[in-house]
Amino acid sequence: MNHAANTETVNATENSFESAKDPVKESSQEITMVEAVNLAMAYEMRMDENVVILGEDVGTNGGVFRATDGLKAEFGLRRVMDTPLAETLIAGITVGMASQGLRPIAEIQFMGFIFATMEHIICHAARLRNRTRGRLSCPMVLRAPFGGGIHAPEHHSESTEAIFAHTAGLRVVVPSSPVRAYGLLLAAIRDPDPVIFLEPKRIYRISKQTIEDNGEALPLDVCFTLREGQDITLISWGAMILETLQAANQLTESGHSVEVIDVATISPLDIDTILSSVKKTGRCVIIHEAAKNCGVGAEISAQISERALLSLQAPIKRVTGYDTIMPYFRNEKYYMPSTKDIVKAAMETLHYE
Amino acid sequence: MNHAANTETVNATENSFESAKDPVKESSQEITMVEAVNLAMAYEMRMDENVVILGEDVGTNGGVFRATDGLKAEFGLRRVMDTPLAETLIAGITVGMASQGLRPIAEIQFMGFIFATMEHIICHAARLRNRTRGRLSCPMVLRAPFGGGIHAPEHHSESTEAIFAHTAGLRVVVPSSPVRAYGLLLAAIRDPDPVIFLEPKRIYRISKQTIEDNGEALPLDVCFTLREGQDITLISWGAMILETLQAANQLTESGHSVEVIDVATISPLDIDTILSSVKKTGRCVIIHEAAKNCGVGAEISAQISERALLSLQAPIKRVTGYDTIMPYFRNEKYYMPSTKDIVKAAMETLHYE
Amino acid sequence: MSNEGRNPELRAQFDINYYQFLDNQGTLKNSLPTYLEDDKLQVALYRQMVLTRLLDAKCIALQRTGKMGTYPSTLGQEAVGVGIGYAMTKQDVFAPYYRDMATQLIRGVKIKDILLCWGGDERGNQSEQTPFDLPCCVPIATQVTHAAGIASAIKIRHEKHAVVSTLGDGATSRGDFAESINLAGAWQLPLVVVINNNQWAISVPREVQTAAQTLAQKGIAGEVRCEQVDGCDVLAVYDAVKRALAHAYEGKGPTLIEAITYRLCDHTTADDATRYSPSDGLKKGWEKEPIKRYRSFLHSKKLWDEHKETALFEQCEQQINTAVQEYLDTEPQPPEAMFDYLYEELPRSLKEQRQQLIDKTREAQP
Amino acid sequence: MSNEGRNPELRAQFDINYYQFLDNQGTLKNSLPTYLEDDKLQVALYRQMVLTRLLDAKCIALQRTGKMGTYPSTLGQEAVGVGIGYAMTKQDVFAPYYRDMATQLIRGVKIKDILLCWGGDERGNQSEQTPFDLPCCVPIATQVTHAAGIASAIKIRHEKHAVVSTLGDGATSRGDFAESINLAGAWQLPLVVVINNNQWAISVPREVQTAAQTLAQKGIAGEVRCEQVDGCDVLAVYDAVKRALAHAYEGKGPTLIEAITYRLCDHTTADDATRYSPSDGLKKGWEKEPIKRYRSFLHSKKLWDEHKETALFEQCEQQINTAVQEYLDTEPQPPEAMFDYLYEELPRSLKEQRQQLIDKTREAQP
Ligand SMILES: Cc1ncc(C[n+]2csc(CCOP(=O)(O)OP(=O)(O)O)c2C)c(N)n1
Ligand SMILES: Cc1ncc(C[n+]2csc(CCOP(=O)(O)OP(=O)(O)O)c2C)c(N)n1
Ligand SMILES: [Mg+2]
Ligand SMILES: [Mg+2]
Repeated sequence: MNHAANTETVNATENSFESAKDPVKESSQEITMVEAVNLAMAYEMRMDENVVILGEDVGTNGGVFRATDGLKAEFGLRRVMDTPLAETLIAGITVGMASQGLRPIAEIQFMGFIFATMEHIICHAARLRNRTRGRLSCPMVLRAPFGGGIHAPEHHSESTEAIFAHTAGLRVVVPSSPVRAYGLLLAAIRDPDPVIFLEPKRIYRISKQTIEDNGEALPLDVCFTLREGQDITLISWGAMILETLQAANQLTESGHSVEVIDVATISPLDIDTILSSVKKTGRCVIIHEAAKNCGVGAEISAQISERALLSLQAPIKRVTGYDTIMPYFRNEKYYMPSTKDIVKAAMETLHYE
Repeated sequence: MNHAANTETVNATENSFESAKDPVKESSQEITMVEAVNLAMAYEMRMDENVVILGEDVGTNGGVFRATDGLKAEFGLRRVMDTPLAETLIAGITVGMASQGLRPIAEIQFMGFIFATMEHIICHAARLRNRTRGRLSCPMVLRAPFGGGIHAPEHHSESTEAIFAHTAGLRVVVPSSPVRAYGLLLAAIRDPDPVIFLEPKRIYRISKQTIEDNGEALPLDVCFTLREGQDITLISWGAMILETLQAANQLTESGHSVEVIDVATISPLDIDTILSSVKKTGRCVIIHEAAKNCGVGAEISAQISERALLSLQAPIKRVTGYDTIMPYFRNEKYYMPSTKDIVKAAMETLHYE
Repeated sequence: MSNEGRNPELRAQFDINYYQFLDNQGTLKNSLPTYLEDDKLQVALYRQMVLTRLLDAKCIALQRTGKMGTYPSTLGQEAVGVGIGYAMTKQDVFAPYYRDMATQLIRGVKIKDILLCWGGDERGNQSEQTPFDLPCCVPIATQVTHAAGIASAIKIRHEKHAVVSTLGDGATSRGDFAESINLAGAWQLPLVVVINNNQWAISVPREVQTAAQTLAQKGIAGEVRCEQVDGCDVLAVYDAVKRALAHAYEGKGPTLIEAITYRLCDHTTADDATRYSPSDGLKKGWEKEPIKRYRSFLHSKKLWDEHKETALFEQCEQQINTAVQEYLDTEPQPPEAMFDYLYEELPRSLKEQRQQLIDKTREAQP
Repeated sequence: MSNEGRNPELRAQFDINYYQFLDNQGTLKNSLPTYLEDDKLQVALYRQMVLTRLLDAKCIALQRTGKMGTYPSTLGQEAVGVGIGYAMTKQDVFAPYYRDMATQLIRGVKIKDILLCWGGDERGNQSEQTPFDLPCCVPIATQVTHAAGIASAIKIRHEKHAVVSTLGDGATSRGDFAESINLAGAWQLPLVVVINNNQWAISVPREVQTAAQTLAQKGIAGEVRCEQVDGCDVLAVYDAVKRALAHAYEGKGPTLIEAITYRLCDHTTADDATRYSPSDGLKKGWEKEPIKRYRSFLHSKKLWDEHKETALFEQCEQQINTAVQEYLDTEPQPPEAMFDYLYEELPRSLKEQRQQLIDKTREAQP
């Protein structure tokens, strides 16, 4: 048998673990969300030699969305690893690495291929600390681009954040802008517990923001209030923040004062921020792309009505994907909630008496 | 190479596919829930030669809970198949079998081991009909014992029905008594679409009911109103129906008129039955063993407050498992919702003004 | 510390063999079995490979001009798909992956349907011509497990046909594949699994994917008959699959075939292989490609000439253009079609959502 | 239709070897390498096997009397666990499955902790003595993937130790195992995987699990060095793991070892093997069991006698009884402990639930 085998992947010593470069001080730059993801990983890899990256096509190819572009060249084969094509494996070795104090960032190429990771994520990543009463822990990040609207083939458009949100021991984090992608991903990497970091790929390149590459993380476990208002609260996350803000603009134009909350950390949920907003406005629409039934919107809605029933001046509405399978792309637009849908739901809520 | 290999599993011809016996007419009998599960499968295997069973230890051993006891002896190796130890495989071959018109019933030994099936269930079982515009379909049942409270080792106590409920294209069905286990399982086997059939193992043998083995199915997609009442609606499913009914008794004793709904089909949800009950009572407690965050209780709560906000005389309460990992068995009792918890929540709801 | 002086007992031994008839130049290296000395068959295989290649080029063009979605080219791998397609009978069942348009065409799937599928329309999978075949499968390697299930169904029903499933080299790393191979051996399933080893899984080269010298040897894990074949030699592929199917029909169990090819294209139209693939690999790949060598072979046998070639090209172009027009003329499904095949009968709770969608789209149209 | 006349090229060849020193009677079949001619080691291995067996019996007794939960016995398989435990260094990392109490004891896990674990208390996994080892793993075969990850971490950090992981025969059917073996080969990981082939996966016999003649050959799929060893011969197991570890330390990559044993017990205390297991298998199993033959060997070498045996038994009983008492005296964790290791810091949203639980249990206590 040939035991020499392929050793390309982790054997090389050039650009190896020890030779991490000094942080390059880059000043502020206008970048897209996917570039922000890249920047955050590069920053933290320079700062912490325990940070490593693994996944399918993350090496020379730089990831199918280029999120890891240039990282193999800078950090070498030992820290940026193309794995064999096996998602269960990726999740499982990530857990193993994290158990020994590395801070691995695994990429699942599309969220539609994340299901094979679930046993390792639910049974192990989420439980290692608890199972060992704190002796071991699992400081890993599982990144995956998610969501529809990019005319992709089947299985490339899933939004199943609710499945992970239902699992205790995990964090589920979704950025909605380049700035939040940078800050939240840094926080996720540094977080001592496992984080499922879902990147809304529809807005990967839709706009740019100025980012100071200074390694400043944003807080996890809190919602971001993107806009303050008095009449109604719109709650969303990820790519749908785009349509939600558009809807807020239209509503403002027609004279309503709109508060917009980006949930950001889907689980554990910062219900306090949501509650104080809804207690103020008394009206609320929750917007997400995922299917409605047992989606995260249901939890938010349930908590609001449990805890602020008397403040509600109208029933909470959810504007979501249908409880169907995302259609092949020719009809996918019919599945996605639109700005119009949000405006309509908000108007009904505003006019409810 | 040795290609003779093991052929025990599906090669034998004695008791083979063709030699299915005539239905044995058995009259009514007092049986447990796990016996009812067995009876339903045996009935349908006699009636429909397309029904086959597969899983780990389902053959000679009759399943670790004896749900398939005697079936290999009666129907032979070709129809009662011990698979290799691989849940992904079990789910995937079940999909393949179903695509060709068999009606396979796969057993996952414990729900804690169901995660490896999820890619096949979510990406294929739930989508085969949709993907082929009805050319192929997936009439399969995935059975799994679920829930805690039996002093089992780690991973033997999961309740993650919400994950499946979030997936369009599936049915998620949970019986709560021998009679409903018999009738609902028959319906699940006959259903032309995939059914996740979750069996609350804590009540597998807790009580007996008289069952007429007449092949009469109960309807899917509807809730069962177990008790009618005017003051409050208790909504639950599976093993927690036990505590829910106990709570209902106590509440009745203290003079309240209690309606109890067994959801039974968790998805798609029969919201109509729930709504008309809550519109009548104006008060409602939802009880489930699974973690609260993004559990099925959230969806029920959200839908009630969306559709019957003005009927609510008190906030909906959820009595659920905590958002933690089910503790190892020494402390599992602290995790499980108790009759007392339900009574307390109901009393608070009843006295809310 | 070695095993020196331990004197072990030999418990098992395994060989991996490689099969080829035609070399890169189209010269016969090994004489053909008589059943392959069939002029009609030999020409048919050629015609089908050419049709595949021309359709492939058209698909890429459609994608580039915004008339189709992401598409995975079969360039350089036509011999695998065509060899499999011709070796199978109508009764056999095919469980493809996404790079299997060549075989699907032979199975009877219409060109229009293939275009619909990559054009983002589920109706492309509705093909009545292939009532039992699976549609093309995107989640890597899962189709092999379905194929094992279908083969089990055949065995349970005492039927005599077999199942063929395909996958890529990268896909052999997935547990689904290993679990299915193990089951196929354990249950002696009538299953033929063909690996299209095109040397790449998107950007990951075959050598990074696994240390195994051959992918065929992955069959040993499940005691499954396994062999390598030149995947650019359509006769060798056809013969290997025929032999494997005969084996399966006789109840002797499964076969794993590694067909060695080279991906002469980007992974899909969404990929740019120049980012990761050194061009000398591509050059060597072109030297082995299946159509040129096979044309030489047919020329040498006087079964083909320039004239026939021109006629064939014209005929294919016409067939393809007609189908493309049909495809472009196909109206999209109504929006509510997303509800109509979710369940045999739409559950009550979803009727409201369906109606909302209809109302909403009707509103939008003035 | 056969491959007759096809004249294939041989591309690869593989052997599976079987290693054994002691036969069923404890007679040396092959001479020992010098490093194994170590009286102290030889006796230590025996003592540890006996301790394991006595503790195992005690665990079953505790379960039967309602003082512990479901427990998976190691009866008949002590040589595997003890051989592995002694072959490993402190720096190596162990990723066990659930039937690995024997190795865990040698690694430093306290008897009390093992009892706590099977007694339904997470603190059994807290063992400071094994800071990097994984706790026992219930979801079949997943530990092998974690082990591959740990081995990757070692390699990434240029460290020199290795990882040992174990699994059962049934577990070799799971994709996790195959995927990990493939990675181990591809990345040349310092990983030793030991299959405890005890012939049963609950009620499913080894032959129904796979058609593979040997389980060792599953390593070929990933080009991983692989061999069989008599798992009832503690010296052979020890030697095989030692050789594999040396191979790993030298950077030469992974090894898969199939240790052949027989499960002389029910699957767990929740199982009844008489339902499915013919008793002649058990009888043959007892003929091979590891302790008796090894005692004969030590007797023949004058390293052991009745006297020592009695003393050892007494010593073990005492050690075990002390630990059992400690276990029984351990107060349960407070209810709210279920919140205390979920995250490094409890998220705000969970503090309320934690407090509710505290209030509720306080209420319940008058
Ligand atoms: C489960 C899963 N993971 C990832 C992907 C994304 N993906 C699509 S094709 C591909 C590479 C497949 O390579 P190979 O198996 O060699 O087949 P090829 O495309 O080369 O024919 C990947 C990673 C997928 N479709 N499914
Ligand atoms: C993923 C998963 N599926 C099923 C089970 C239930 N189960 C526990 S042990 C076992 C059999 C394991 O057999 P084997 O791998 O041979 O190990 P052994 O117990 O014989 O040592 C099964 C099916 C499990 N623990 N995990
Ligand atoms: Mg490939
Ligand atoms: Mg075993």
